[in-house]
Amino acid sequence: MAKPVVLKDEVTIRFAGDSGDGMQLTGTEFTNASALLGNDLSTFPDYPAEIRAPQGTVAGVSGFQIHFGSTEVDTPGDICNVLVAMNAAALKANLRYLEVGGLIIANSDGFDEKNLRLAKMDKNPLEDGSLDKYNVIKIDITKIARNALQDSGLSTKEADRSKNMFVLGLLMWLYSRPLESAIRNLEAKFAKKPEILQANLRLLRAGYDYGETTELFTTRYDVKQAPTMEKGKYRNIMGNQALAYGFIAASELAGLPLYLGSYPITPASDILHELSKHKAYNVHTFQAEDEIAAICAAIGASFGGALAITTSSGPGIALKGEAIGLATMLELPIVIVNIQRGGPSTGLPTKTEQADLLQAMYGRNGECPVVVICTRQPNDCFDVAIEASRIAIEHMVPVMLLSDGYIANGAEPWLIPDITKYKKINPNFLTEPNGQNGKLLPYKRDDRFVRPWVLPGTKGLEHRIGGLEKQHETGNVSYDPENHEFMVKMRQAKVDKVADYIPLQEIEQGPESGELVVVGWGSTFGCIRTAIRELNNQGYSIAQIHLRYLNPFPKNLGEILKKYQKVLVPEINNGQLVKIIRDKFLVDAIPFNKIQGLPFNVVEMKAKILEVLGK
Amino acid sequence: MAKPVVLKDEVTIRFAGDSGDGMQLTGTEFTNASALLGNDLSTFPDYPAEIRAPQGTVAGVSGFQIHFGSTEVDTPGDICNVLVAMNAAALKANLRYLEVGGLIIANSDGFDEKNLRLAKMDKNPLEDGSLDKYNVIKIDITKIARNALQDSGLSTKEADRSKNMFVLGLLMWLYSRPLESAIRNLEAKFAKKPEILQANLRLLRAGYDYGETTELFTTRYDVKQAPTMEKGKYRNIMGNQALAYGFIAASELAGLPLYLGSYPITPASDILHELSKHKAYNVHTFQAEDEIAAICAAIGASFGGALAITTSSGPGIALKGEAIGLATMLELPIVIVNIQRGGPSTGLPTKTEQADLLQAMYGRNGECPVVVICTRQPNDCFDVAIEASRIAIEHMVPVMLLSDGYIANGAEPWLIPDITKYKKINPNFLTEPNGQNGKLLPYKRDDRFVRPWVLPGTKGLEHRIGGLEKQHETGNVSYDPENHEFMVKMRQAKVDKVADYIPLQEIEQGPESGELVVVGWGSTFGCIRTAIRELNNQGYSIAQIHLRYLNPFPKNLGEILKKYQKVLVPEINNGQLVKIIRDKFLVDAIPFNKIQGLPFNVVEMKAKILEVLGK
Amino acid sequence: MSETITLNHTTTLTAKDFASDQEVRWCPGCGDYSILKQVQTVLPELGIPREKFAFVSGIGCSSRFPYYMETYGLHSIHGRATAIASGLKMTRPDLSVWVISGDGDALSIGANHTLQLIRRNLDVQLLVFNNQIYGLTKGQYSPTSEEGKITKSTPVGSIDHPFNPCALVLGADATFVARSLDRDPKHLQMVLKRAALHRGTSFVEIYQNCNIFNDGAFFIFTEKETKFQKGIYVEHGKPMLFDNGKKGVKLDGTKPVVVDMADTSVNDLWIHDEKDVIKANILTRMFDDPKDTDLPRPFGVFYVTERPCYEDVMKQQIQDAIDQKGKGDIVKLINSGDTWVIA
Amino acid sequence: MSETITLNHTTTLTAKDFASDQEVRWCPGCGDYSILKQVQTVLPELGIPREKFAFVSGIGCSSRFPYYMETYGLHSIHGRATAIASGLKMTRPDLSVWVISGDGDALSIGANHTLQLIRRNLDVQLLVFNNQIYGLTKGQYSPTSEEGKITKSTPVGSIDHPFNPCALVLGADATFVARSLDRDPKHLQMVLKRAALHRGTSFVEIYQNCNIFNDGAFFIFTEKETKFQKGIYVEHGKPMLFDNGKKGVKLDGTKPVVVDMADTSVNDLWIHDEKDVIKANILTRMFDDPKDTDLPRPFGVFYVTERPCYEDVMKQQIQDAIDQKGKGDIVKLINSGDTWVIA
Ligand SMILES: Cc1ncc(C[n+]2csc(CCOP(=O)(O)OP(=O)(O)O)c2C)c(N)n1
Ligand SMILES: Cc1ncc(C[n+]2csc(CCOP(=O)(O)OP(=O)(O)O)c2C)c(N)n1
Ligand code: SF4
Ligand code: SF4
Ligand SMILES: [Mg+2]
Ligand SMILES: [Mg+2]
Repeated sequence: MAKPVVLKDEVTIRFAGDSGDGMQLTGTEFTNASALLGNDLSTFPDYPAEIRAPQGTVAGVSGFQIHFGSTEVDTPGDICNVLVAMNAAALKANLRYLEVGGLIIANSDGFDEKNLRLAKMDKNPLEDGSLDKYNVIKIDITKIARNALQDSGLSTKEADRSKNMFVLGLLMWLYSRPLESAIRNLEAKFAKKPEILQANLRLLRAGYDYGETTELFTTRYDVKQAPTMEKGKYRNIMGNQALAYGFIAASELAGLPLYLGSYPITPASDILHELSKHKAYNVHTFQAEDEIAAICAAIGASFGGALAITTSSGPGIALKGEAIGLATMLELPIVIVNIQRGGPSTGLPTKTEQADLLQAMYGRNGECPVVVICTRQPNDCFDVAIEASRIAIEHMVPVMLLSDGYIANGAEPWLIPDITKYKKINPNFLTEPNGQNGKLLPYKRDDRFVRPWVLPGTKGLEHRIGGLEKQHETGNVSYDPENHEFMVKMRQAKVDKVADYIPLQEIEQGPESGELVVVGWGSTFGCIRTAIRELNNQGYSIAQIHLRYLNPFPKNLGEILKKYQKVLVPEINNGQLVKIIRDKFLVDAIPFNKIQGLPFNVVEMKAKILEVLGK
Repeated sequence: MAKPVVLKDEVTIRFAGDSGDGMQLTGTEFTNASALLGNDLSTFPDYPAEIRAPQGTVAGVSGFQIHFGSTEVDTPGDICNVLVAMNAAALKANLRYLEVGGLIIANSDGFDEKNLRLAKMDKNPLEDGSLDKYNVIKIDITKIARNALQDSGLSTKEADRSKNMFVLGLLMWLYSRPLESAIRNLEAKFAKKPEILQANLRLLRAGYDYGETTELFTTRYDVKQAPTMEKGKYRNIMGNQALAYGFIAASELAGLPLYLGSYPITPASDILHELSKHKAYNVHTFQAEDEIAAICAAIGASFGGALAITTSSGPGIALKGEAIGLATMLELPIVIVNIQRGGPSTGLPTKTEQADLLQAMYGRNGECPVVVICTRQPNDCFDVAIEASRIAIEHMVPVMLLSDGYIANGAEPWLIPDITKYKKINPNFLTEPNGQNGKLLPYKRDDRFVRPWVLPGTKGLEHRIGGLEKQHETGNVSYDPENHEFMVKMRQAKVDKVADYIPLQEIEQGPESGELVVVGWGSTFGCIRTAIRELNNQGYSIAQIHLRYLNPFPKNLGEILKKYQKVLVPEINNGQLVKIIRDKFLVDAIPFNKIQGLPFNVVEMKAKILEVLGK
Repeated sequence: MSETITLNHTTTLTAKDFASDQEVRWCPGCGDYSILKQVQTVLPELGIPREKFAFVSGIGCSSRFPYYMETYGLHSIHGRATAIASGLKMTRPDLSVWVISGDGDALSIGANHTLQLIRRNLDVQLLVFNNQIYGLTKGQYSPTSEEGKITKSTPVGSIDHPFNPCALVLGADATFVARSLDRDPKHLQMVLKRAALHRGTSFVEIYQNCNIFNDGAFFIFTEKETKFQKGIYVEHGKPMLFDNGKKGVKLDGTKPVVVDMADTSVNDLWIHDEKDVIKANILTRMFDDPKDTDLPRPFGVFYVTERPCYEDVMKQQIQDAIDQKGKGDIVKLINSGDTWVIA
Repeated sequence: MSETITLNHTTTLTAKDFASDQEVRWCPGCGDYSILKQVQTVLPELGIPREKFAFVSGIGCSSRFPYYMETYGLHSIHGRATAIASGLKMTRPDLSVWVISGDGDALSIGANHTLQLIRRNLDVQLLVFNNQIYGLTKGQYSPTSEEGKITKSTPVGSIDHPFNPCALVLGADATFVARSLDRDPKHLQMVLKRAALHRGTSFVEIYQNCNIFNDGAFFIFTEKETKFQKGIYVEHGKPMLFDNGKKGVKLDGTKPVVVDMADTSVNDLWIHDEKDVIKANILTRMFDDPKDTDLPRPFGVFYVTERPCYEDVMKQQIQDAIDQKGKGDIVKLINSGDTWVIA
């Protein structure tokens, strides 16, 4: 007798366990299955700071949250409906994210004395009544797994390692997800280890069947396809992966080899990892000795005619400042990607933050403007990488692309774009002299103030460029005072001119004028969007603007802002965009800041908006 | 029969010649003599960009300008009254600085065919009438020098090298300066080379006598002691030298050894050179392998209990960003000195600029506030170095001290201060546990939010600090979200709190409210002051504010600014302080920018002010 | 192990006294644990008060080391520990300064500072935990990884020819060069003591197993089965014997060759001379892939020489200045040069 | 001079064709002029089209070099030329890439990139103009300045033990190591040609006189009176003779000793073998202050070996990937993994 199935609009589940418990894989496979069902969704992994913190401790807990729905889903969810806790530490670290009345699925073996001690808990919360306001289901998953695999020939250790598949199977059952995609992926993953594969599959099914057969569960749930999603072919994508794909696409659109100079750093390394897999796309990845060498090698590659990029995070970007100045002076294309993390200094390397905007704008000596753009979510990264590359190449300018740890590691369904619809990127190559009497003028500008890109190897166009101030047009070293002023203004004008080649700012939602506009950038997008949507559904009339272009701003931004009485600028920092807006437009923009290494949640966003509205 | 002497209020002389012509020495000795007479004065050397550009070319011209007066002198002068031109290139490069009707003293031998060719001049300006609007005196100084030294045993080359002394002697006569100080200094300089000394002295006198005896000069001039100058004992001082002295004084006031970690770079190297001479003051100077090592070594020295400083210019400061972040996180005292030069990138290394303010404010990853202060003129540097050290040590915070090439190389009379009147600097040393049960709390803050300085070697207070986010009070690594927000705000609050320990902003001159206030910082001081004084003398009523403290601002700054209808912010950059003021105070401050590697001059400053006033 | 060691037992500290209250957070099984233990074991024997120790590190798994030491410590930024330690030692020569670094920290981003420290010869112990991988960033190849290494950033194998760390620092005129292993506690203790007693920069390369991202990289040198065939433990003045005395190394001109002791006299063997820089060079170049060579990989102290320490000369220059000119007097300084009075 | 040189005269370029229209702005008498001239003389002999040359430099007097070459050029930032050249060469292996650097640029701020380039062995010529001083910043000591050097930043003498550049790069497994002098045009040309023909990073240290801030630093090796007594010009396969054949160097074990040829047979001399890394090491360590030693300072090509060039392997990996998987197709890539359709 099949158990009844209840339909839900949206659900948030948090899988939490020890680093070794495989919660990331569990979450990912649950995500895949949900995506294939056509749910809209958003996920967020919450890694521990240590590689392998001592087992069983709070520091060693690894979490993965998925928010999926048949409605629009913009964030991984503030609060979860279900918490899977593989041990005491996982419960301790994550209980605060669970709604009252929420479901806890606990591996009771993970609450033995040793685990309680490691989690620094005096009493067993599964026993002492402290979880009374939740719906707790205890299962000795370890025991089940060992029993199920008794005759598999695997050691206890190996058996224990597969127990996450039991959890996955159980949750798949509970939310009516088919197992096919998980099975397929496990088969691929363990192709070379048939016993492990069999053990995993066995536990996956065991979990599924467990839901069906035990009395513990009386209802199942289902979440249907999201009708709000655009039609087309989808796949899941993580932020850093999408950036990597975007750069490969950009190099193809520009007809240039791709060159990445990088040095590993959390949370940017995955771009290097991803790109290094795709050599067949004429991708050159270079793990340099440090961040300075990484960007310098990229500058060399750019001089040679490649689409050159460099990827890092805050501390590494700080090291690149001098070289970014050189690229600015050389007027060569380069994209500098900063996957922001908690700062200052080493800060909170595994946490997210948006505190490198002012560094992106001003973190160099001298008047050194670069273009700054940002991405708002994982499925936005592909396009932003292409856009950054386009601007760099077509405007001969360094472009700083800002993402953050939240976007980098988050995953979302991505409507796979039709590459043939993308505009080609046109490098400003010069192969013939552009001056009088067959002279080359490497710094002669076109009407966008852009100089030509003259590649070494081009016969007859031999020339020298460098970091000293250059004479207008000839590019020769010049100490002439007026020329210096002219060139400083020219480099600024060239960046400003990019505003003519980017879309005007659109209002995401809400009225075109009114009491309040909320202006965000980067990864706060989903949260702000959800908060405003919910409030406007309640009858408020709040506008949302979300910036992609931070330098230059879209030409109409100032105009738009002046149409609202109040401007609220939420940021995961201590107030940075708000400074630029106040300076530029002299509007009394109000900062709203959270600096906890965590994204905003919808509840606090709504609360702040209401506070600003005086409600 | 002595020639008549005419009194002048102020005079500006520009000495110009080939790099090898010794114009810097000439200028310096003229300056010394004028200073000894009690003139107020200001000087500015104008070095060529190359070490030794080809002799005779415009690129190789070296200039030295002195403005001296019996009135207040705040700038080296826009326009000179006398131009000494040792060759054609020197004339060509400097004629634009000479007033119409001004005096040219030209070494006619420097205008021979070869020199004209090297200077790329078709005709000899001394002969072709093109200098008719000036008062030109031609002297074959080379010939005079050779003749005078015929029997000296010196080679022609050596003789030629002394010819600047003839010029010095002549100008000393012309402006009625005594020769004693020059003689004394020459004697010291050439103590080990008696023949060279004799040659120099002979030519010095020859020049002096030449003025007296030839018919070329009919009048002499004199400039009397400046009564506006405060009473006391004076000496001349250059900006970088004064900074070096200031740091030595600070280390004495704090009772700490001084440690400088530095890497040579124009125009900052002279601080390293100066400090390395004063080892007897317990000064440790370390020429590191690069700027990163320089600041890191300074951080190590600070950890060990020294007054630690690091000195550089823009590109080097860019490299220090990551380490400044570390110092911010460690909350250790350090002073970072930036002698700004023309940027971006290598830019115009020998020229001046104020374009690193935003880098000072924001050039690091994460929320990373440091204190920023600046010096306005050479004789201000001593106090600013002490003030920077005091804030760093007493507030356990990195302090960025901004100077620039103009101040660094400029010289001025300096009223030698009475060191006993300076407040002691009090390091916040801790030698006993400050927590309960004998526990050390290295990040426990006092009411200024300042943590204690616990030196290695202190028994029982062993502890670890680092660049990861730290727990309040204990300083242990903490990934706790609320703690991170708390600590970010705390570090900001600590910097903001410095505002309680600095003077309120004063109005330099002009009314306390009104139509216009001109807000400057750094080396524009003298020029703005002169311009406003002259305008106010003409009946205008303009106010001047000049900032020393750029972060935090003095507490009353916002209040002051609101009392004027207009705020004008002149800067030798493309608009930086103006951005901060607009952001902070939402006043529509007007930028006024010059980006030519040169200071403002009084004429253009007055013109801009009048324009803003609508006159 | 070496007769030159003379220890100064003036304190009664024990290894435990050097353990801080912080939970050690390396992966279970990581080689760093053993190194920590050996350092904690050796320090009490040095006769230096605990508060006089300062441990400075960069960033990496290895660089978390200072947190676990009940001494003064500074966990700094990636690659810069050597520079920070330099400044500390210059102003505080009274401290016993130890730098803890990884192969990435010391030889990639920090290689310049490492080599400059070494040529300047400050009296600092520089311990490089070489696991031939970037541990903390989860497994990219490092400048000591073998060519063709498959890692996250090199899915078809790394291209770079690796540094030979001991040869590299010898090229920078190191005054103390040694190699040891996490899994040989006694040997490591001996080397650490020698390093501590050496005046000057003591460079100690420590093979360290990263069981998560590069497990077994050195097993050939650390595990019983192969350890004594593939490694040779050199001691000053002793013949170069290995494989339990069954084999030896002799020098054929400048070329080391393995000989069977069955038909060789010990007298013909290469006698290790830790004062001979050229021989030390030959030693450090016994570095081929152990699978491709019968020459064993050497462990022990390869080279020691005396050279003035930077901080001593710096201090001397300051003292000389004071002796010559008297202790600096700021009033005199600012009143120097030409002065005039306006009354 | 060396028989291994085979030049390819396919172009008819002359030295003049390599001179740009920019005024040369070094101090009159600077050693850089000669180096510029020798490079301009050698390039036409390489048979490479002019547009295929790229000169990359850092910052320093020496680093202005590219401006004077009628080739592609990049005058970059201090210490980073080697890193920039690496990226250029990786993507443009068709270019002949030359790095021009100074002792400060290459061995102080840029030392890390220098050594990493060398171990990676990109096919780049790295010319280090060693004047043992910071020229452009007007005379501070450099990492190659002798100990006790009095300069603007060290008024009572520098403390640092200097790098021995050739020994340093050998420690980083350089594949080509040579030394020459500004004042010996023929020798310099020979060395430059050898460097150009070597596949891999060619490290060439060039003693260069800075007549303004460090005049005469190398006169003992460049001026007739002492040149042949204090220097030895080594050639592969030739005995180590100097002082016009009056003296020689032989190896006593691993120790070089000077012998009088009056009572020594040429057959007993050390025969220079540029393929022997240990002997190269001994050569580079003949580096004592010429006043304190009778061992001459060697000039010439010390060491040459073959090792794959980084850019070749990089290219090969890309080609292999294409061969195995076909040329990348972005449509396939973004459509990979699990996909689903919403209709
Ligand atoms: C400026 C900067 N760049 C990069 C990083 C990221 N990072 C941290 S540790 C590390 C390398 C670790 O390798 P290693 O030094 O060998 O230490 P291990 O973890 O293996 O002990 C890197 C690249 C960083 N923290 N800072
Ligand atoms: C980041 C940075 N730091 C410092 C400088 C200043 N600087 C320019 S060249 C130079 C050293 C020059 O010495 P070297 O490399 O030996 O070249 P040389 O002038 O002697 O040829 C220095 C320190 C700079 N331009 N950039
Ligand atoms: S990742 Fe490797 S080096 Fe780092 S703690 Fe784990 S086992 Fe040790
Ligand atoms: S300062 Fe020295 S190295 Fe520089 S150009 Fe002049 S002589 Fe040459
Ligand atoms: Mg490592
Ligand atoms: Mg030099």
